[in-house]
Amino acid sequence: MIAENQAAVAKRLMVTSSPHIHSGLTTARVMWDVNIALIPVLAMAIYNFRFYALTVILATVAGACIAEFAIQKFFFKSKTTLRDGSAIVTGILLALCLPPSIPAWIAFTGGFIAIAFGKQVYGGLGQNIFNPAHIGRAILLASWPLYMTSWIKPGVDAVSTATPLAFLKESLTNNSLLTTLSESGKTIIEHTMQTLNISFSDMFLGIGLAGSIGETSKIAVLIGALFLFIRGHIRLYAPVSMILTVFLGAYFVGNSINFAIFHLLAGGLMLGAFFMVTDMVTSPMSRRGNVLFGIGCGIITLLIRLKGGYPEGVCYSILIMNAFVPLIDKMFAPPKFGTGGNK
Amino acid sequence: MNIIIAALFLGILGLISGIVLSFASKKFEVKVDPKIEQVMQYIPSANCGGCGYPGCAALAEAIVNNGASISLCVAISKRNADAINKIMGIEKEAKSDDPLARKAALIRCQGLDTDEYKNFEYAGVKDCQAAVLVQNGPWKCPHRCLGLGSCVAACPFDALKMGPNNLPVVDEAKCVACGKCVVACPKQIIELVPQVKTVHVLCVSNDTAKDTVKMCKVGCIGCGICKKNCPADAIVIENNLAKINYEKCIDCGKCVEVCPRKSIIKEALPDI
Amino acid sequence: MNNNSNLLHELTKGIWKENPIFVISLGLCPTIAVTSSMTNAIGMGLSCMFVLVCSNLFISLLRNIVPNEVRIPTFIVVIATFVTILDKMIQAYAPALSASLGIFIPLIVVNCIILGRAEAFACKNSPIASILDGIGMGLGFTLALSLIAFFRELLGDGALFGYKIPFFANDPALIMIMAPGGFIVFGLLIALKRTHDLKGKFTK
Amino acid sequence: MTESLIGIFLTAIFIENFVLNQILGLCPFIGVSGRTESAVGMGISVTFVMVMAGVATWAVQNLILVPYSLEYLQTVSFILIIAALVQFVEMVIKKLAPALYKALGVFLPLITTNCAVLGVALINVKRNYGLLESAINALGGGLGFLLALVIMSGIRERLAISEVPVVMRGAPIAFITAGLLATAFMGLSGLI
Amino acid sequence: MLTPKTFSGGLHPPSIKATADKPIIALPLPDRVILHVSQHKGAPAKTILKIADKVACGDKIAIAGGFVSAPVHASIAGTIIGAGNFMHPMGVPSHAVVIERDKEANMTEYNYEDGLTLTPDEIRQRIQDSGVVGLGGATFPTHVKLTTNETSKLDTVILNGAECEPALTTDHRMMLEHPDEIINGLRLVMKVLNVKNGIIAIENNKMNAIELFDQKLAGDKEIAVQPLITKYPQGGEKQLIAACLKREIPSGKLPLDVGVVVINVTSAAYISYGVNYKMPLMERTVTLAGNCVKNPGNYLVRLGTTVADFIGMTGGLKDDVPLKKIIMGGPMMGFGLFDLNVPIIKGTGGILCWDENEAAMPDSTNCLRCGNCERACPMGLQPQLIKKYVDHRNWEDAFRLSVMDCIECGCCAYTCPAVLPLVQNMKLAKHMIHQQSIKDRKK
Repeated sequence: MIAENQAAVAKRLMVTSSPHIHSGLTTARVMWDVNIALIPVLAMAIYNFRFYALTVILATVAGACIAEFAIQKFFFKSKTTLRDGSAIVTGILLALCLPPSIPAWIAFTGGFIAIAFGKQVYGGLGQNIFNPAHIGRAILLASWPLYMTSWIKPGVDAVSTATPLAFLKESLTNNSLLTTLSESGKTIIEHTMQTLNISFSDMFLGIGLAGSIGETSKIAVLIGALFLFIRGHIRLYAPVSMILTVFLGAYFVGNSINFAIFHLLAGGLMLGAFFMVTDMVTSPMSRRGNVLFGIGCGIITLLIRLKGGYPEGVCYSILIMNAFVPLIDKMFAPPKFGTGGNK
Repeated sequence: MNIIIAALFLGILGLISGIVLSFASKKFEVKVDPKIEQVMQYIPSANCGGCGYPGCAALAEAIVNNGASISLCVAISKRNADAINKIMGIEKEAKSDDPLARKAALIRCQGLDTDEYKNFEYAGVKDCQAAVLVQNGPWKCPHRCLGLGSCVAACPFDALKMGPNNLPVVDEAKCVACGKCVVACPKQIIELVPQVKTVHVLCVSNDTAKDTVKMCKVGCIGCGICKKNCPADAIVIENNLAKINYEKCIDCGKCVEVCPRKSIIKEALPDI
Repeated sequence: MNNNSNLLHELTKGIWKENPIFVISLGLCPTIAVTSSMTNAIGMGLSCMFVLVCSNLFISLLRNIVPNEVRIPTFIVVIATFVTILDKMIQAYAPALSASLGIFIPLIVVNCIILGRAEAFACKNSPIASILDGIGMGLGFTLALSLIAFFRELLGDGALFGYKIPFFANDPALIMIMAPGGFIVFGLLIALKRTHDLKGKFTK
Repeated sequence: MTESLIGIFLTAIFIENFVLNQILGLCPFIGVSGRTESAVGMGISVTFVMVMAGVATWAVQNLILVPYSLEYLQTVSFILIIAALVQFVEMVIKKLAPALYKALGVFLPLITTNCAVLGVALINVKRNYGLLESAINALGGGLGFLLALVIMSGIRERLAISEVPVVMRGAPIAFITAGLLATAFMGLSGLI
Repeated sequence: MLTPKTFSGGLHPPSIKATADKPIIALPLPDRVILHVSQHKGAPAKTILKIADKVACGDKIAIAGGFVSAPVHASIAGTIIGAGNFMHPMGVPSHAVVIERDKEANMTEYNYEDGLTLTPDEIRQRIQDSGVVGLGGATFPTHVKLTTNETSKLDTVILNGAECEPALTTDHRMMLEHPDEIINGLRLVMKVLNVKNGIIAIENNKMNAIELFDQKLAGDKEIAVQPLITKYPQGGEKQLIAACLKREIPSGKLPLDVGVVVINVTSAAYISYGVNYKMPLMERTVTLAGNCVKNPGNYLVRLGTTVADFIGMTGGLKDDVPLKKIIMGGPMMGFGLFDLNVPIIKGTGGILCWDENEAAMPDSTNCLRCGNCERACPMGLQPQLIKKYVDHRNWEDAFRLSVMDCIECGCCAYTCPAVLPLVQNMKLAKHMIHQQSIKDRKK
């Protein structure tokens, strides 16, 4: 009996430390799921901005992938992790927060910088402090502010225009306009939306409105986020607290529900909240930490939008809060078993 | 006129500061370790923070109390660094006259990297101790070097490298015999031996001859042939294992020739 | 040992082997703050060299007179004096440079390189050696600053010494002449220096 | 008046952050940001000394140097005042509050050569700030320094246990991170 | 039926309990057994017989080597043919006795005597003599749990029928087939400890067992059946107490400190045999599962039977499915074997023979900081952070993060998308810290 079994085991057995089974959830699967979740946004982007969007997306993804491959291959001489799809996620996310009219070479540089300085200098996936896509965007914005702040209307021909938030910012600083408006009894939001000829439903669906490639259509973002949520890759503490903070903050500051809804639907809030704030690597671990993180992002976003030098603050607010994540994590360590705390 | 005012001002400023400070230093005097003050004399006091400590005084304190190294300081001259080391009693390792005192690490295993002597293929944390925790490591011989490089990682002097057959190799020129690798090895394979000696038994297995033969091609079986042939009577057999008494060993290499298992080797003389 | 080669060593060590910035990381603030253009960088470097040489010489001369307890305040006063002289000189002869370097000229007082060299070298060595050390360190500092400024001005302004360079001047990356660019270029250059030291071993 | 003071205060903390925007005090910023505890101690000490130095240098500048037209002694006298001040504070704390000294005192000597302290004095003079404005600017500057230092220490504690490439470990990654942090803080420019 | 309860943390590994409805089959006696003296937590037992001695079934061959130790009994009648170092399932050769079966020998007979009439001390002595240890896998000698001066603090005895390990079904079958012995064992333990409150905790993926016990214990005032929401690692002592009673055992403390004693259901059954019949622990139920075996199921097998013999007696391995991995224990906490000539010991709950597909694990990547491990950890630890400290050989900080509290349940590694060897890192840290503390004590 023994001999018979020994024959069956002639080939050496595999011995590993426990556990011997795995959930099957891998990094690559998480990243490709994020890529899948981005498809609706990409589709809307290409529908809205046609060739412009396609060029920018291809350029950033190419930049990101080339950076990932080249740095790992020539500098670290390690196995390349292109296949896990994380560079593509970064590339696409960066493209989604760039203006469609941006030259391809700048988009390419952005993708390259995002991966090189946002991720690979720290040792690759999972080690970075800041969201790589937003690092790419922030550096591009500081480097080429002109290209980064010129917007076009959706469609085949590039008619330049202003984004709702940029228009609002301009109106807010225009004192004579403000007096005219208050005399005529029109709110500033009504003025903005009338001038730009958009409605809230346009803003929600992303039709006929200028903005960066991925931020126009909120519904597409929500569909993608829903997919990620169902797959269990994102938790809603941070995004919901960020959105709520912006909404409530705008409501109290503007003292009008339209003002709040406008801020909810304008700009990259949804995209940032569901795809950047939820980035596992650069967000806190604990539930309370995530709520704090989201609130911080919301407050800074609103501050920059209302008082700052830029019309949109989602990108910077997330980067600034990213810097606080190690401290937040330190503050909210999970309660140890036996200390009576609850998770 | 202006110059006089300037000089006067600076003088008065210096005087006031000096008086206040000397008064304060009396009034608020706190005893500190005299050693720290001694060290402070030689430390640059540039307070640049380059050492990672918050200022020169903190470094001095760390040197005296926590055994930090003055080499952390980027601004200090060599002479002052030596002076501080002298205060701390860490002088350059005195060259002992006894050649046996100069030691280096020796890896006492020369197991071959063949599947024949393996129980299984190890996959997991790259650490020897971690491998031991999984079914006592992948090798049939319980004494064999695991080849995962815990000693290499432990060496602060970069004197160990992984060589052929997945065995670490010691660079005797760099080895200072600090003993970190000896502690790091879960199989107790590494020993510090005199650098001048070149004949070593490269096996630590005290299993019986029968077991050892099954598990290794070059393991010592404690047959005693080396002991019989040693002209200096420097070899003893303990627990099925030959051991060289380095004080008696004359490096003749006779045992190397007679060993039937090739467990004893004679290495090339290091350039010292 | 040959005396001449020893002195030569004092002069050259600061340029590469003991470069005050890349090797011993002293005097970081001006390294990043004033390297947005080559002109500023060289101006700053030479200013530092001037103060270094003068203070090294003085401190070396005073080294046997000053009691040990008050040596640091003495050094600071000596350095501050030369910085003030320098400040006035630049204001008089190069007002543009003075304007662009701003408070970083008076801040040379607290530049760790100067106090560090005074303490580590000048107060123990002969005046000649101290002067050579000051020149060497100053040169090393200037070189390091110019190297950083070279990349920053070229990429961030598309120019060198204010002269536009074709191709680079089309769409320069403004961030390079702002604070973040300085940090990043400096970080990369230290990494580069270390790569050289590690002989291309990037990962352990 | 109050509004402008608040403006000076917030600007000094966030927008013209001494480390990230003005690039002052980098040596301690890189040197003491290894652990959060040290960073907090250093930051508080710097803030404390900066406020005192801000007030003292204002007094010297406006009560002595300007009336006797001795402005050229600015650098020398400021650095002497700061050095003496730091030493005095150190001795006082050492005697009166040993616990505080243990927590903060060790950082005090490092502050003498912190260019942020001299920097704040020089900036105050350059901008013709009054006494209150000088103090507020110094307080804001100190808190901004504290903020940058604490953020950096949190990040570096995490980086210390990450797999950062060998050539990047230590100073290089610290500088690049500082650069990225400065980029992030650029978003606050124009605020207020 | 009571409302199901559970604990916080943990996860739901796939339920692969294919053998749950296979009745326990008693296997024939093996020709040879290898009995290790170290089959339990604590000091190894001391052999009292020598080579060539004849032994009857149930004879003591080794006595307890200390207070926290248990005796070892001959599981077959025969002759001792070997003593010395034999490969232990843990991979390290250790002392064992080999018995060759005497085919002529008669079965030992055991007489019934009602254990509940004995005094608590007598019951405890009989448990000690029977060599019963925690059969759920922890193998802590049972009598030690029952020896306490602080009985006043004790208020509850929990029978652990959670059996949360995927793939193992021995406890389940024991509960279905021997409910009376289990209840009797519980009553004996309650009598020893003078406790009036007993709980039989069963996960609700074993509804038939819950219903059976509900029916058997209908109207019983002292013993309750507590259903638990199926979750891993509910069978862990600390998690079980947290689930049943909402009491958390502080770090470094024992169940006793919160007034509870936990006993495995199979152990309870053998306590009943040991006390009522004076029958020592010589056999146990083992689940055989996996794609490579011909007849997966639950088997009653003599201790000391080698894994090879055991598989052979059940019908052997499939010829066409190559074996890739053999696991002794469950898939979450068991350990891989490389040698089939190691014996089944007291703690062996299952033997899993897996093929290539079952054994396959994805490749490791970098940590994503997703936090799955923290959320899954039933002990509230931060596995990802501990792992980073272990990578940097920083044992002090690993200790500061309470790595010593790790119960090695494997939840973190199971759910990690980067497939990091988290549990192995924890084990390494625990080992190194343990060694360090031993060294410090020696100083």
